[in-house]
Amino acid sequence: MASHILPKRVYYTIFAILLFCTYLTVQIAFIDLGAWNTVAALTIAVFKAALVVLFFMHVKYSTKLTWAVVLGSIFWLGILLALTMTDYLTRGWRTYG
Amino acid sequence: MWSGTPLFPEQASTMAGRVDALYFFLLAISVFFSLLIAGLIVFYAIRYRRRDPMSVGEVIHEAMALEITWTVIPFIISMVIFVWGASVYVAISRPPDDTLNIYVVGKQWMWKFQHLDGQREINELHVPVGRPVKLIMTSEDVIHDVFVPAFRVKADVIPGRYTNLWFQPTKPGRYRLFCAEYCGTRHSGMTGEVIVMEPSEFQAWLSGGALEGSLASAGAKLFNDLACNTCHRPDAKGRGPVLDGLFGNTVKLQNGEIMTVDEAYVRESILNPSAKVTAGFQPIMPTFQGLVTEEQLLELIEYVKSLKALPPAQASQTR
Amino acid sequence: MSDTAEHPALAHHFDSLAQQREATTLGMWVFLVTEVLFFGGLFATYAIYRSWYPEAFAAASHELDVTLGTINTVVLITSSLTMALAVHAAQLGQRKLLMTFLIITMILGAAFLGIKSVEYYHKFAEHHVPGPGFVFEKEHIRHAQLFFSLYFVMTGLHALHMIIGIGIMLVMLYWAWNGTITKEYASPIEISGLYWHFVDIVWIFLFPLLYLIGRHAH
Amino acid sequence: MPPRHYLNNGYGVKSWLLTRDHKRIALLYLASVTFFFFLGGAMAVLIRLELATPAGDFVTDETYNKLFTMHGVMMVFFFLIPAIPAVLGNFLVPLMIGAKDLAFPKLNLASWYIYVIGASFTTYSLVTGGLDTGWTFYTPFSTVASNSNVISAALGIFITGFSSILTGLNFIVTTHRMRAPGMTWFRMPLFMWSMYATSLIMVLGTPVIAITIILVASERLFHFGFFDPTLGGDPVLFQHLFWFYSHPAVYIMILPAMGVISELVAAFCRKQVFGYKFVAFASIGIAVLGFLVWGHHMFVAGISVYAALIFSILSFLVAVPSAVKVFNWTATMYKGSVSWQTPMLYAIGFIGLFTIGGLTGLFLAAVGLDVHVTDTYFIVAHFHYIMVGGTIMGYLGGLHYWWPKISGRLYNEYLAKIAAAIIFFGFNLTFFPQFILGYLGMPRRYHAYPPEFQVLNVLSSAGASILGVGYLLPMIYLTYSLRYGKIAGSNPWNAVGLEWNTTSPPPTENFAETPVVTWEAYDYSAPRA
Ligand code: HEA
Ligand code: HEA
Ligand code: HEC
Ligand code: CUA
Ligand SMILES: [Cu+2]
Repeated sequence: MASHILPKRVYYTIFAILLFCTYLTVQIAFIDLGAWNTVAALTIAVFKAALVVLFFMHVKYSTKLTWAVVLGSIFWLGILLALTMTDYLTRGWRTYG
Repeated sequence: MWSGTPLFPEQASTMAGRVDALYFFLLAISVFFSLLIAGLIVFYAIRYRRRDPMSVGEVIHEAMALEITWTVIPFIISMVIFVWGASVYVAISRPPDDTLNIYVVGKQWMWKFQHLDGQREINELHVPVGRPVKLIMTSEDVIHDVFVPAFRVKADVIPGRYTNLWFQPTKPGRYRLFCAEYCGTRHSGMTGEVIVMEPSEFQAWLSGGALEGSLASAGAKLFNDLACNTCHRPDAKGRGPVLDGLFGNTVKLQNGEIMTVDEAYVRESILNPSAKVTAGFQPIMPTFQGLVTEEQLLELIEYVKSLKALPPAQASQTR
Repeated sequence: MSDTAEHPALAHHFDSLAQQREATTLGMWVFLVTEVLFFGGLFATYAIYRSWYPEAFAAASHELDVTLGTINTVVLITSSLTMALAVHAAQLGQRKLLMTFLIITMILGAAFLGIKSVEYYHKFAEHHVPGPGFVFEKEHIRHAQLFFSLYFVMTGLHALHMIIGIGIMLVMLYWAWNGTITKEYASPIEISGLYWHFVDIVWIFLFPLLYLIGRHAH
Repeated sequence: MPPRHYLNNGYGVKSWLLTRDHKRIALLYLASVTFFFFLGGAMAVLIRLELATPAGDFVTDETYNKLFTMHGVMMVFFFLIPAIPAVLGNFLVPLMIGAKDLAFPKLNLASWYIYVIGASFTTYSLVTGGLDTGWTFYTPFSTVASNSNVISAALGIFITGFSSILTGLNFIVTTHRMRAPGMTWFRMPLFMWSMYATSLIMVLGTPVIAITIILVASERLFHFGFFDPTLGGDPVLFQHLFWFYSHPAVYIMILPAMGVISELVAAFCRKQVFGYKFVAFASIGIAVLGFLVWGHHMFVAGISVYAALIFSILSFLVAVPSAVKVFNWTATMYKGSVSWQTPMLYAIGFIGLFTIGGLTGLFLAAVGLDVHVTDTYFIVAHFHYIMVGGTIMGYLGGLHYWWPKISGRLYNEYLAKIAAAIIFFGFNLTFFPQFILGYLGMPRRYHAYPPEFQVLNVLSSAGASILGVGYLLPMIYLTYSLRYGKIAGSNPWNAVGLEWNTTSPPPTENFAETPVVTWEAYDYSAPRA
């Protein structure tokens, strides 16, 4: 399997989007959106990370196995965060029953 | 009284029977499956033992029905165990409303118990029979764990916060108390006894040694000594909020959150006042971290609690 | 078996360069999975304490310098671009260009570390390093320490990864220079690129999570 | 013996210490894990000596705490986790799929060196004062209270973790990329599936323990706050992070043994494993579900009631694939041609003891019951039944089965059977009484205990000495066979599997030419020479 060679244009476009997103993150942080500030910051970060993974790291053009590895790592990170949080978020709850 | 070699622990609380019933259920399941597997293995090993050194086994293709059966049956059995175990656990974690509360402070390597009436005990805990008892516990250093095998209950005692443990003794007697969470050199020496008494004896015991007065009155004295009363005055003229009637109610915080005032909240307010600032007040209260011990904290909390019942007029007298 | 069977870079236990390339690429990806979970432990810790002490985290975050943080983000993203271009050059067998881009990437990486050390220096000077000497003028002094503990460990480990990355770049530069890297054998550059981009991604998350908490409040 | 094989391909220290041959690296690991097994075992002997009497009279409490800590640390991190993967796995993975070597031979050698460096660090801390935190390193004890060598010991574990990660990475890539032509996923031996599942856990879990150790070390060293309650930190968070790795790690310890058992049952019943695909998927299922249950170690540790219930139900789910495996092994014996040679005795021992250990796991997963038995000897008995009764049986079974392949020689079958019987008996005598002790309420990590527990403890100590003798025997006759054993020939058991299609011991490049696989796994219907 020969590697997939992208035209340079793609890299420059992605770079421009990443810079714009950085600008956006900083701007949004100074507007009061309440809890949504965090959501917005994380959404943009996820978007940026996805661009890097897909284009700079060529995952968009890679084998299924590479996709599986990438998604697997996100899934396991999710397990770690989600199950830990089930404890912390419910500690304050009353026990009924 | 501890003689011979017991094979089964004494049952001395309302929870013991429930835990044991689940235990015997699981024991039955385990014996069944262990005998089944061991029996089959031994039987096959003998019945089909290799007689001719070149013989091979018979080809048997996998049977879907069989696979599904032995997936689903263990699954169902385990769900039954889960539900049963969960119901026992919920009962263990949810104390009834009318408990006799006792404070516990663990430290390397001893247990300190404080009754509301002021009795303090070390490594011994006296409780009346037939009454639900709730231990409100914290630690001065590392994690410990209160374990009374005869009651089938156990809970970690964690520095920096309060955890609860409740039980209702059913039989007078002396029961072993262990520290069940490894806590350093003398972990195995951090043991004691729970002494369950008839209620009348317990009352007698309680009044026997009460020299220092109740926890709440000790707290009242501290409240003066630490000059809390300069800011928290019952007449709402101090710089801090009125604490009377506070416990058990909700307060509104500066950031809009609504909190229920419980032991943990009061503790936090004293140790780290700026973390949860009451709406309408300046965060001027100094921290008392390092100035009060865990035991003194408990006294202060008990004092704040006691302010609940008193109408304002009387409250000013007690100060 | 392919025509590359006698290539000098082919290890004895592989049949072809293609097999070798796929193996090393997969190896790098699996390694990156371990990195995700490594930083994942930190992010979990961060998530818990931030949800417990939002105000303290906001107050402590205000002590960080957004301008420097933003500049650093841009520096790092640019280095990711030059890294991607380096890989591109390697794939086309453009040796000079490859070396140029590797050098630019390293310079940008070093610039990032330089700015980071300036920030660290400020924190030392202001006694914002957790421990007995910790000073924090506003409220929440205890919980602010949790924030700064996380700040130093997260950015510190990230910086460590950058340093390792620059080390890898040096090796790559040497290999590009002595002709080990060819059009057929570009995979060392490719997998170094994967590593470098990963480090960039970590920063993409660290930047808003550490520098931009509750900025609107002041 | 074949004229040319991996053992006579170069002599001298250098040919071993710089080798990239997976088979030689496997032997390097064999030597090192055996060393740590006996070191850990020696500490177990001292523990059992102390517990023979209720009073703490044999060693001081401080020493006792160091003994069980180092016993746990060595047995878990330096013996059981590397044992099967790094010894048998390293030796067999390339052989079983028809490859010349692992995908990254240099990395493989590096991971042995990393292991040795890590283990030396921890051993160093043992010699210079010891470690007394328990193998679980709970905070805040480990960060503020203990004054033993926490940092150097933890650093050793941190380093060894990388060895584990690299081994896992190597196996994953090898399984994906190095299979011989025709060796499809479902033609792989089940041992390969279990190695693959184990590697997944190594790669996904180990980094979290690594970062946790860094947090503990920086809290201890620099007073950075992470778990410290006086800064508002949560000591329980440490337990979450620790068990996120350490629960899956128990499956790192059992899955490889399960893989060995599948091989043994097939080879000594001369029959395909019943329900091949179910057993294969059960391995993956255990690896994945194993990541969802860590909270069951924390039922009384102050986690929320709801979290406890969730972790409890998930723990029951992970038991189901284990049950599937046990039933399939049993069914394999049905109408097999069952041989009673030593490896099969170990396999039978494994199935029985693993079942008991696993079923007692259900007691612990039942939250309401765990409250009573957690942190008592019931737990100690549970995990020794699985780890000693299960994994070590599997390990010894595998070692005997592949010994002729590894060494080219046969061991003394008669002695081997006696040793297996002694181990089985000694084991049960050691650990069965501990279940009773646990339910009675004897807490673990106790240096002295109330007198009413003595009789059961004496039984346990007696069992341990029998067990110790049982473990020394294989050491002796296996070593003896290296020189004096009968020549084995390439396939002494008449088993199938690619590893038996090459000479014993195999040549350095494993196969004279790359095999092409056209048959299913465990195909005994058409025996090949
Ligand atoms: C190799 C090691 C290993 C393995 C495989 C397991 C397997 C299991 N373990 Fe164990 N465990 C440990 C090693 C291991 N454990 C260790 C070391 C500790 C203590 C750590 C410490 O604190 O120091 C521990 C502690 C531990 C606890 C915490 C106890 C406590 O501290 O309070 C719990 C709680 O749920 C638990 C549960 C289980 C379960 C449900 C399984 C399951 O995977 C078992 C599945 C197997 C079977 C169920 C048997 C086969 C099935 C049948 C024969 C069919 C019948 C089945 C059904 C009806 C379902 N284990
Ligand atoms: C793979 C893991 C593994 C293995 C194989 C073993 C093997 C054994 N273990 Fe261990 N054990 C653990 C893992 C393991 N253990 C863990 C994780 C803990 C928890 C630690 C903690 O709480 O932090 C523990 C704790 C533990 C305790 C509880 C201590 C306590 O809580 O106070 C006990 C007590 O009986 C015990 C006993 C034994 C015995 C008798 C063996 C026997 O099987 C050992 C048999 C081997 C030998 C006997 C060696 C043979 C060698 C010789 C005979 C030479 C002798 C040489 C000299 C004496 C110089 N172990
Ligand atoms: C300098 C004045 C001052 C002193 C001294 C002081 N407090 Fe306070 N306290 C306050 C103020 C102001 C608040 C409300 C703002 C806040 O929550 O921080 C408060 C809040 C509280 C609360 C929470 C009440 C609520 O409605 O949420 C408790 C409980 C409390 N204090 C107890 C104490 C105790 C016990 C002491 C002595 C050990 C003490 N305080 C000493 C000023 C003080
Ligand atoms: Cu206190 Cu153990
Ligand atoms: Cu577990």
